[in-house]
Amino acid sequence: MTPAKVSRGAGDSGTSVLEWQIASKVDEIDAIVAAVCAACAVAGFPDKVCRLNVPVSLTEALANAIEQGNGNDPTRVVRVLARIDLVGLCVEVTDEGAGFDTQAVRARCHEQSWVDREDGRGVFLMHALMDNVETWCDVGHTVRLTLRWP
Amino acid sequence: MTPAKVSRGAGDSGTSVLEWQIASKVDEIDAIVAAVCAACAVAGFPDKVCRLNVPVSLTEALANAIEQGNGNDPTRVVRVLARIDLVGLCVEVTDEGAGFDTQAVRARCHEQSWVDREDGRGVFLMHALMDNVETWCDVGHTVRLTLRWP
Amino acid sequence: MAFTFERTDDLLSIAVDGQLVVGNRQEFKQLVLDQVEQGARRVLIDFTDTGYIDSSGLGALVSLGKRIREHGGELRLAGLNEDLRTLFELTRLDTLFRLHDSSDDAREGF
Amino acid sequence: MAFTFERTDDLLSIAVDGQLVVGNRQEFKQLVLDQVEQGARRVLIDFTDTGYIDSSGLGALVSLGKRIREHGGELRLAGLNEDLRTLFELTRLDTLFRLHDSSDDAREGF
Ligand SMILES: Nc1ncnc2c1ncn2[C@@H]1O[C@H](COP(=O)(O)OP(=O)(O)O)[C@@H](O)[C@H]1O
Ligand SMILES: Nc1ncnc2c1ncn2[C@@H]1O[C@H](COP(=O)(O)OP(=O)(O)O)[C@@H](O)[C@H]1O
Repeated sequence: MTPAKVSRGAGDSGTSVLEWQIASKVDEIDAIVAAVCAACAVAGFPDKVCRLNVPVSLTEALANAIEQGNGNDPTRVVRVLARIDLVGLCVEVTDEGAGFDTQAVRARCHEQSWVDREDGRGVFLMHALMDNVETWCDVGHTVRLTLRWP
Repeated sequence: MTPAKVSRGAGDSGTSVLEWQIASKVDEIDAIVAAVCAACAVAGFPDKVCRLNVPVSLTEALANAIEQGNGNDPTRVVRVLARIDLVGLCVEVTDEGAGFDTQAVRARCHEQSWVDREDGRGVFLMHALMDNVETWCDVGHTVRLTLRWP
Repeated sequence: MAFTFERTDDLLSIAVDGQLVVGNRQEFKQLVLDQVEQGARRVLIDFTDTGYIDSSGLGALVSLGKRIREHGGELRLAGLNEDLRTLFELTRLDTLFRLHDSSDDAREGF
Repeated sequence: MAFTFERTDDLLSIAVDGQLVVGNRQEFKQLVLDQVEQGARRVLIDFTDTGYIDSSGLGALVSLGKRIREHGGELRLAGLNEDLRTLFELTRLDTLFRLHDSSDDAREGF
């Protein structure tokens, strides 16, 4: 799936914006992730960022939006807005859910049993791999991942 | 799927290269196409090119490589190399097949019955939507699509 | 990629959300043919939310048009943006199908 | 994305080509568990050709490790590049699994 919308400012100071709307199916994740990674590579982010930080944290955000936020209901939509500008990369993932208590989730990873669990590493990894992770509820629930130029 | 390899030269004259290897399954097409389109958008190609010329012609090349070149055999590999530089976009799609008579295929679209056919528009569309389409056989069969900066 | 459809008497309206390409044209064709088997005769495909169509998708439309005509029905296409119109013109398929600006236009006199 | 596996006696070697993520971890888990049901006890996963792993993929490894131990077997991981090692370190999973440089290394004394 190509970006639903693409825009780019003129000249070298141009801001690139990519936008998608997907049905809540995990099969849709890979194409979006591949596209944002390719965009980051072409924009000049370092290889490791394009191969690790961006794909893993974006996969987490999309998987949570699809599975937790929208309950895997394919009629519910996830919106993705990726922006590359002079500051860096900013990706917003919006689902139709009511959000969650991020503090409680982050606190869990200090528990002894955390290492042995099968789930519960997604939010942790987003924070570990991005400079900034913000969440809020407005029309739906949004996670914003930010990564500044190195 | 993120690019298997990504490299970018230093500075504004940088050349971006994206590389993938995929199994011969049509499900793999979308992620590659989305990635190359996003790369073109960020590099500054016009919207119409990113939304029509690039996705359609690359989908044709990949579909032919998977279905015709590799006979939908998932153990056979298709290699994709996309390069954006000062000249423009260049994408090479390589399958494990023996190629085909491109002249004969192109001649067909002048036949009266062409409009009514269900198949046979792929090679035609690649030529119509790209500046240049080249094919050759070396280690496998390669199609190279080229689009210059407008 | 998703198809949403609505059936009223012998009128089938389908919207293509995303692409119509080699990866989903079979599913799309089957969906329409099943409806034709079940009596749909006026078939209206809405491309307002469609990104792009490849040669497989175009081929599916050609073959559906034929099958629907064989059943005494008619296929109308609507809502194609400029990009999609370019595709139909390049392949001369604009001579095979009438392209309507919107679903409402296509429904007139259908 | 593809998994290739080889079975010799109670040794199962699997290579992960592409990603191990939410979209394919179920298929991967089932493949390994089926082999464990059929007697595999030494399980070696080779990540030489793996792009990245998400939290679902890591979770699948944790759960497989547990199941294999319950059957009296052992799970070894090999061929992780620097990126993947970073992931295991961040999540402290390098304390749960021994990470071998290559499949050959992992096979020693297995
Ligand atoms: N988009 C979301 N909408 C609602 N709840 C969420 C969302 N993302 C995460 N959560 C909540 O946070 C918890 C932890 O998420 P995460 O760290 O990704 O681990 P996992 O998804 O494996 O449980 C989830 O179990 C869920 O309760
Ligand atoms: N990569 C390829 N390897 C072998 N043959 C090919 C390849 N690409 C195209 N062809 C041949 O060219 C013909 C026309 O291709 P195309 O114009 O894409 O239409 P279609 O694929 O719908 O038949 C194919 O039917 C096939 O015989």
